[in-house]
Amino acid sequence: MNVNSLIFELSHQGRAASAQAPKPVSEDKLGAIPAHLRRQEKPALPQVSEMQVVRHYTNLSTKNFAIDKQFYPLGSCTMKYNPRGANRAAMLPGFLQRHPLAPESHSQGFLACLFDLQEFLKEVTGMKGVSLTPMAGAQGEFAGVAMIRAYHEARGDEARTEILVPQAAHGTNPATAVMCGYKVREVPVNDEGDVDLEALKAACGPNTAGLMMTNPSTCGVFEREIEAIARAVHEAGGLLYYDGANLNAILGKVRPGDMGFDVIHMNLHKTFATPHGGGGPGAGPVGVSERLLPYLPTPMAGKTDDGYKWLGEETLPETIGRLSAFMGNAGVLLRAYFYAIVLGREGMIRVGEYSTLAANYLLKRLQDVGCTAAYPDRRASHEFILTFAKEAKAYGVSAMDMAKRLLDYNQHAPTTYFPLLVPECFLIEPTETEAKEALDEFVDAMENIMREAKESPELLHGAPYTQPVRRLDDVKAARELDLVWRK
Amino acid sequence: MNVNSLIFELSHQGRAASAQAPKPVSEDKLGAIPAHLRRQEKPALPQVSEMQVVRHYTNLSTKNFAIDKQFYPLGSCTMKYNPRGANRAAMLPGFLQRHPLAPESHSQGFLACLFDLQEFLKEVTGMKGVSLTPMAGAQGEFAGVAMIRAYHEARGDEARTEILVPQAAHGTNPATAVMCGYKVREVPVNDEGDVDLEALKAACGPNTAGLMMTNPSTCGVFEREIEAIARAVHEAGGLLYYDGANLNAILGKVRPGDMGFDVIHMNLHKTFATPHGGGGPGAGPVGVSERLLPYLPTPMAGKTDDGYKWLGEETLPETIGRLSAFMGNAGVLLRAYFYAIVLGREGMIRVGEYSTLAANYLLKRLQDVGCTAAYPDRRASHEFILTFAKEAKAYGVSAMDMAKRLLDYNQHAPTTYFPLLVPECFLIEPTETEAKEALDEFVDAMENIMREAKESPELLHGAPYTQPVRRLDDVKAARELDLVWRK
Amino acid sequence: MPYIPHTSDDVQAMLDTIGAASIEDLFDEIPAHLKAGQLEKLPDGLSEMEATARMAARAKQDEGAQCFIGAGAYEHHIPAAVWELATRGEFYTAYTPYQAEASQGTLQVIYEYQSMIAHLTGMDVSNASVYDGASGLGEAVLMALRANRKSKSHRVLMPQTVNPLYRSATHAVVHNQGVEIVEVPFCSEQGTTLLESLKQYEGEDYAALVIAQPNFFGSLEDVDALTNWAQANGMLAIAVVNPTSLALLKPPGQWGDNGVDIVVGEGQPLGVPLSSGGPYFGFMCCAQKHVRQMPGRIIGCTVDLEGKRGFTLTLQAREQHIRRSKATSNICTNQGLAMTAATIYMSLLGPDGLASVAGHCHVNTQLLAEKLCAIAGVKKVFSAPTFHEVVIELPKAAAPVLAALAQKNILAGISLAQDYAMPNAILVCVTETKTEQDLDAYAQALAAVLAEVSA
Amino acid sequence: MPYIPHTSDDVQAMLDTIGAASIEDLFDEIPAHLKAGQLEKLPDGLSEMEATARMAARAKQDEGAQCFIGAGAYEHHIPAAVWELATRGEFYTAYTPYQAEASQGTLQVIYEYQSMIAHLTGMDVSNASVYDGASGLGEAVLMALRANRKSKSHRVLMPQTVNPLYRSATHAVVHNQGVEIVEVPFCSEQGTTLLESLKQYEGEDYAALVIAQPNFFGSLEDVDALTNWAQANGMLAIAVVNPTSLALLKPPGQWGDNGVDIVVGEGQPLGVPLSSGGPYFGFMCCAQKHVRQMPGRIIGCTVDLEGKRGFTLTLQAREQHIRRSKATSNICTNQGLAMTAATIYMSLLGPDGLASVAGHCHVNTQLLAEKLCAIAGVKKVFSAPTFHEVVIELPKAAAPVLAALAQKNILAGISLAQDYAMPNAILVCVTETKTEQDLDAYAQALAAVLAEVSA
Ligand SMILES: Cc1ncc(COP(=O)(O)O)c(C=O)c1O
Ligand SMILES: Cc1ncc(COP(=O)(O)O)c(C=O)c1O
Repeated sequence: MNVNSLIFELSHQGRAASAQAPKPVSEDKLGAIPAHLRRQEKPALPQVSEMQVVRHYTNLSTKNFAIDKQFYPLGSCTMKYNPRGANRAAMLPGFLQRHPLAPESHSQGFLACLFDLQEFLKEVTGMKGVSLTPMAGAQGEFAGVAMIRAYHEARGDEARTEILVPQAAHGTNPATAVMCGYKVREVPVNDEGDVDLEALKAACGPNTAGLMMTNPSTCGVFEREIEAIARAVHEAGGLLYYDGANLNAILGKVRPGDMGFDVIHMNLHKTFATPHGGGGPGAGPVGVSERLLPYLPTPMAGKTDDGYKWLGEETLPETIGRLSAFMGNAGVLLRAYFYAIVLGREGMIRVGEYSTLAANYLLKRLQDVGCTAAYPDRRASHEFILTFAKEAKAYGVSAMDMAKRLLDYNQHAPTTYFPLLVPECFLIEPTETEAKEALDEFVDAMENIMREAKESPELLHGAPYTQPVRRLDDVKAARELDLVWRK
Repeated sequence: MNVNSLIFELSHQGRAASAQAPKPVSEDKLGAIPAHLRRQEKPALPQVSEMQVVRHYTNLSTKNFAIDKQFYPLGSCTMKYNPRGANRAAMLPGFLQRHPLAPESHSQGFLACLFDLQEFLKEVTGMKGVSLTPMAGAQGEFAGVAMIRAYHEARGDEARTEILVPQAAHGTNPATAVMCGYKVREVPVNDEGDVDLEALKAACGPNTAGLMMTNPSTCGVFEREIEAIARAVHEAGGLLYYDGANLNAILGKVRPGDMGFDVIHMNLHKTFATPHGGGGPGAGPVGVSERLLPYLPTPMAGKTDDGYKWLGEETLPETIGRLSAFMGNAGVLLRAYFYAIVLGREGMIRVGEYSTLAANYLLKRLQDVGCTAAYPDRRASHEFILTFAKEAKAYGVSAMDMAKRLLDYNQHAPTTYFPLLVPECFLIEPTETEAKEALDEFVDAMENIMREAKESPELLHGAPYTQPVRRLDDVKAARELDLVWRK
Repeated sequence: MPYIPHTSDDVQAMLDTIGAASIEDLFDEIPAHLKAGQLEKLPDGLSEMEATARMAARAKQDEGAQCFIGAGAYEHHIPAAVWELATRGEFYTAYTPYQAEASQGTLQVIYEYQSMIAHLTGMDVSNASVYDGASGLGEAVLMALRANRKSKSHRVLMPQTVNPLYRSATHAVVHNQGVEIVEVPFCSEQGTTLLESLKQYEGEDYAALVIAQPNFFGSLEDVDALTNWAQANGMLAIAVVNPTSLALLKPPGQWGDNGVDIVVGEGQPLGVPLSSGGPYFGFMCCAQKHVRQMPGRIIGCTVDLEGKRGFTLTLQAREQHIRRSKATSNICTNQGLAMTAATIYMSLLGPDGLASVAGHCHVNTQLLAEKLCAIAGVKKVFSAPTFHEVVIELPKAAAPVLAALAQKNILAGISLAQDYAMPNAILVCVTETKTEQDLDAYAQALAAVLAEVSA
Repeated sequence: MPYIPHTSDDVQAMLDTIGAASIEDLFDEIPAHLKAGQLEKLPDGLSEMEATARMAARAKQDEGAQCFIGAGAYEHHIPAAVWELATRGEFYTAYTPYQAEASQGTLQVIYEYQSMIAHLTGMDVSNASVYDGASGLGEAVLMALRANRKSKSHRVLMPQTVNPLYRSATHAVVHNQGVEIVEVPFCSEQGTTLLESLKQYEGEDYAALVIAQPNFFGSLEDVDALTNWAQANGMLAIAVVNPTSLALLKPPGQWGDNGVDIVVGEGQPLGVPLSSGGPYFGFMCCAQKHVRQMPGRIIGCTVDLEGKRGFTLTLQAREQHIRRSKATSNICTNQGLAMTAATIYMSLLGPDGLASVAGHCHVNTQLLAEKLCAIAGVKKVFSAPTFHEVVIELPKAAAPVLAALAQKNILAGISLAQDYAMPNAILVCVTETKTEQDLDAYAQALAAVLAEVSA
């Protein structure tokens, strides 16, 4: 079996993993289905043996980098260790087999976990209520901004048509605002990575529905003027949205609720150590201050004297509603719950501390080997930005070249070209679960690459050399679209 | 983290995967243990974080070939697909958590599986009784020969001090005979791969306790004179032992019981598709004819009107006893049971058929590309032997060189230099679970290697080139023993 | 310190390098009065053993019932290989494949997934998944508004035979953009959406018609007619389908004369456990001409520097990280792992395996319906043929009957009292996991309960 | 055809290549009258779904009891990472690492395992595992006979405080070679083996003395004295130890003045589930001077062609595949995967973690003993300190009491009636998995049962 084959290329007419299917059903038993509604040709799914499937996907998996194999310092992604214990707990038959619409009598164990998780997240964020249903950060953002909208609408405050977003914001922020029917107005960020307060004040007004921001920001620094920002937005009648993608940095140290945020989402697949799964699933619970409580998305878990209950539209008539068919990514929530109870109070506080320690250490060491910090006068939060603008100019190597070369050193590349306002940048987030040696090895690799950039830039242009493929032609991919295998 | 480190080299004083241990116990609570019985220095186990462990062993695993990744045609080892369903079933909490000494009231589910498996194995081998306790093929052999000994002893037949073993036998056969207190006498094998019948007859006599053999033999061919052999041994008063390592070849086609064998072992980790786990665990159940029933090793599973029971020494006073503390490799037996019930009657018959088809096809194709069969006039059983004596002489490349070179083609090497009587040999067993394409790819690799052997033998001497290490220095390993890492 | 590797020596060395006296110093940019207190309400940490024991005890509480509920989530046999492979660290702990060269595993899986789903639905292209079927329908509605150049409308037609949970999620997703969902009534005899009931909308501007097959009642709609009607009236046709059923039913790519424009559905039946509702994944396909309006990630096949085949994210100019406020959606993280599992599932089942799963579901449902209707006063509500769900009317109010059956560990279906004002009706589902004994046990229990429960 | 990939086209093509008309033809060397019939007694095959359902139902039957049985198999917390890693296909489905270059993963794991076990036991070297602790003791006895050049004896001293199951397996393994196991009585007050009781054997030729720590009763032997006595009397000392206990107890490599010669034990407590008795693994270590007498596989560190570190099977001239009838043992397949799990377990626990597991086991056992002894008529039988097992005497015959407790889903220990003629005594074990509530529940249940059961 060629390790580079597509599963379709292994397919042979009539082959099957036959232990997996029940015996065929004879045509006459399907007579109730009218002929014109029946399928005429078999779908071109692969026809392969069970071992071929196992071998194919095992071999494919080996073509991935993963936290289980490599340091993976993707900024803003919080690639920390995903405890295997959380996986085992969430995969217990009692959880896996539970139908989402099972009656409450058969849901007490599950509801208890959700309820406890809601309480845990409230305390750790300082918010007054939490709903767990959003299925990812972006859906959490949607829920949050939808609640802001519902709030203004409930007050008949119809003039508020604009959401402010700092320049450095993650793309989901403006995209979300638009999905909620808002216009987006960008607010500049100053040279120190902070929001330009004067510009913000100027932007605030009767149209302002709210401001979406992270803190620490995607510039990797803590927004020191957060209180002034909150004041400006609140005074203008807007609400403050906290994008919790960077919550890891401040977990246990400052709480979004205490900073004045009205609504937040958390990326449990970042801060609460649930796995990214090659692109999901995640979970993006939302937390709100008092005034947004009525709008939380349903269903939520409630507790009464005779057990746990679902809270739906009956209890929350002003809810923004249901964001998916059921209750969000339950399996992810269970993993996050496991993580929460293992860490507990002290563990939560340690997350912020040690992720910040790691980032500041790594930044210092990288500066020592010649890398340029975007904000050299600032503390790093749990992440920080390097800029290779100098190297790009001097040697003609881009941040992308350096990123690709890192792969050859068995190091996953940091986030590149984000935030957009810093040229040729790396956003680097080591997390609290990497040992000092792992950070040091990354520094060694970067030191080598900095030398290579100078001495043999063409080496970097050609990188990577050690991966299953060399650098890929993205332009061809987009121009000559090939999205589906066909015979 | 260096992917080539030992786990010890990642260790740092004071580091720990602390979610895994309960809180430390204070010294005063350990006061009941006298000081002179206490350990003074901590054992030098690694002190590493949980992620370091996960990453280390994940990365290590990638340095293995495995059926889940490659064609693995190790002769006599039956490297077939190991159904993942068997793993899941055997790992069900109810099975994993059951203590081996749990009372029968809490063992009915487990005992039912064992009982059914015993019955299944009886039918498929044609034997009258089966005990599941032996933990591997070699322990099955031990049990079998110990039963032969018990039988002779029970009859007062004390002169029988010798076990006959064909020259081509697996090393465990003579080693087992010795462990059971017997002398070993080798019987020659003729040019066609059959036991030399005349030599056997000459060897049989009043000292003969029994003959151990496989059929098909380790020469990869069916022993055609099996009935004559059985007659010769039986007439001399000896018993016939069947080494079931090659049972896969004849599953459903001929039964050892019908061929006249008195006692057999089965390698469930071969024929019944349980995984080899990098060297075990296995399971080597023994089956016996009527006259050896009293000697079967305990415990066995029995069935009565009020449920399943353990059968121990009380029921089987003449048993050869207990070969391990408990009931053998229960988890392996459960996997084999799963395999048995999925295959059922027709599936069992297909195993012999399709493994034989694959072997004969592969042999033919390899002959067509210039490989030399050791027994060209014979049908292959589920395996067959190639000899590279010609190539060794002509080009100075050994079977070992060719084996190492195969690794570079992402093909696991066949068994080499076994059986010892065929020079420069490969023993090749493709099994019934490999697709025709996999066999064809192996042929392609061998065709290339045959050409390389001729054109650039030095290439083969240096192989492999693509593995985590180049060819290893075995002599140094044995001369400068380094078996334990020390700081 | 669970999961944190730093020894006190490490910490000291790191602080020395930074030039900070303590970890606390690293937070000196945070206004002191903002700093969090001791989080008193949080519990002490547990060991893995303790946390596992607690969760195992809770999982056990919910265990043991026979489930005949469907309504958007379906119990199917999941081959063991599916999750043993999907939870391999390399799939489980990788991020979104932004570094293509170091993510060929995930990328090829997605490309294979896109291909399988496109073949199953009979459509040209697929994305790499959306959150779930319901939110996927919301995305499909927004996409239809963008894609339907002929229509200026912000209105979409939605039959009431579409799963109420889907309708409600769709509303939540789309209404902030001023999109209006107009509900189309169904035929109370057949349980399907009739062409007649659509007549009233002809001549008006609607961007799309949603068509569910099978619909929420399990009934089969006349999809060809509905699709043709929509397209003839300037609307796009959005199909909502059950993927298992597609092994037997006509794929939406072939509905009507031209096939539908967009297909969405819940991917859960393809190897994803019920798991209390998630993680599942929504699949989404469309005709080639609409591909640039598709939300979410899409993987394309390309070549590397040396001409070797490889896979990469493509058409990223639709996505939020490039296009920001002009993106087709805000979706970023999707449901990658569940989609990976589905890809493995579809490979293991193949076309014939999936067809026999679908066949058994259908046959078992018919069989249960027969057995139930043999009980006095119990009958089928609708006349249209169904796939693997059916609406059954009881001679008494459904709620107490369902509760009584739940007491016997039979989750017998869901009540249609609230969503359809049919207090005596239940929606029942049977898949290939049930044996005839299971069906008999259900029927017997229902008969017993009906005899007991007072109406 | 489950697990068989061949289509009818494949079969035809393969037969054509071979030049055979049918598969049956390939069996033409087998005498026709020997051919098997239709195996009528075998059942029809099941699908994975059906087989899984059957086994799940059976597993469920045996579930749910609280287990206080030890006696050679111990319930411990097993970190989830252990088996998620060990069952990765690359470990799970590899063969014995005969092709070293393609097996560095397994080989390095074994080298690390050997190192860890050697450190834990304080010995020079370790092999790569034997079947289990009990059969390992048999192998150790045979090894001692080979290794003890000073002794010509075929006799070995075996205290009765050694687990009776181990004694019985040892007998089965060694007696065919004419080895005699001489049993040494124990002190009925302390529950240990006293030097005095050994005096009688002085001056006679025995090859070895077996020393179990803790012994079967959970009691701690005076291992220094016993080791010195054995070696002073020309015997090798064979230690049988519990690996968990070694985090707290003196390692056998330090017993007496010179340490023992051979150590064996059951590796199950190191991350291997109870699993009805297997697969477990036996560990086996020895002093350097005896290494060539060791049975089983041994891995050595070496270098490759380029000087790079690598691992390989070594000292193979001891093994059956090379040495055949002159091998140190017939062992071939061992317990590789369980040993792999143990290696991961030891890495996760580390020296401190293992010590706290051992500490909790000890403390919990003391605590339970106290609680039980607070019940009228219940008392400890032996006075010696124990590790994590203890012998408790009941005021009534043990068997019916145990049965009554089992009815309440408490597996309260095992009876010593048969092996030690102590009908009222039970051997009880508590590990770190039990909470104080669990212990209280046991004590209450026992009190209740004693009040009920007639003596
Ligand atoms: C700052 C920020 N906000 C929002 C998101 C979106 O979260 P998700 O991918 O879970 O939708 C991300 C994720 O990358 C992020 O980094
Ligand atoms: C012919 C033969 N006999 C016996 C054995 C020994 O079996 P095991 O390794 O399970 O002890 C083998 C295993 O390789 C074998 O091939």
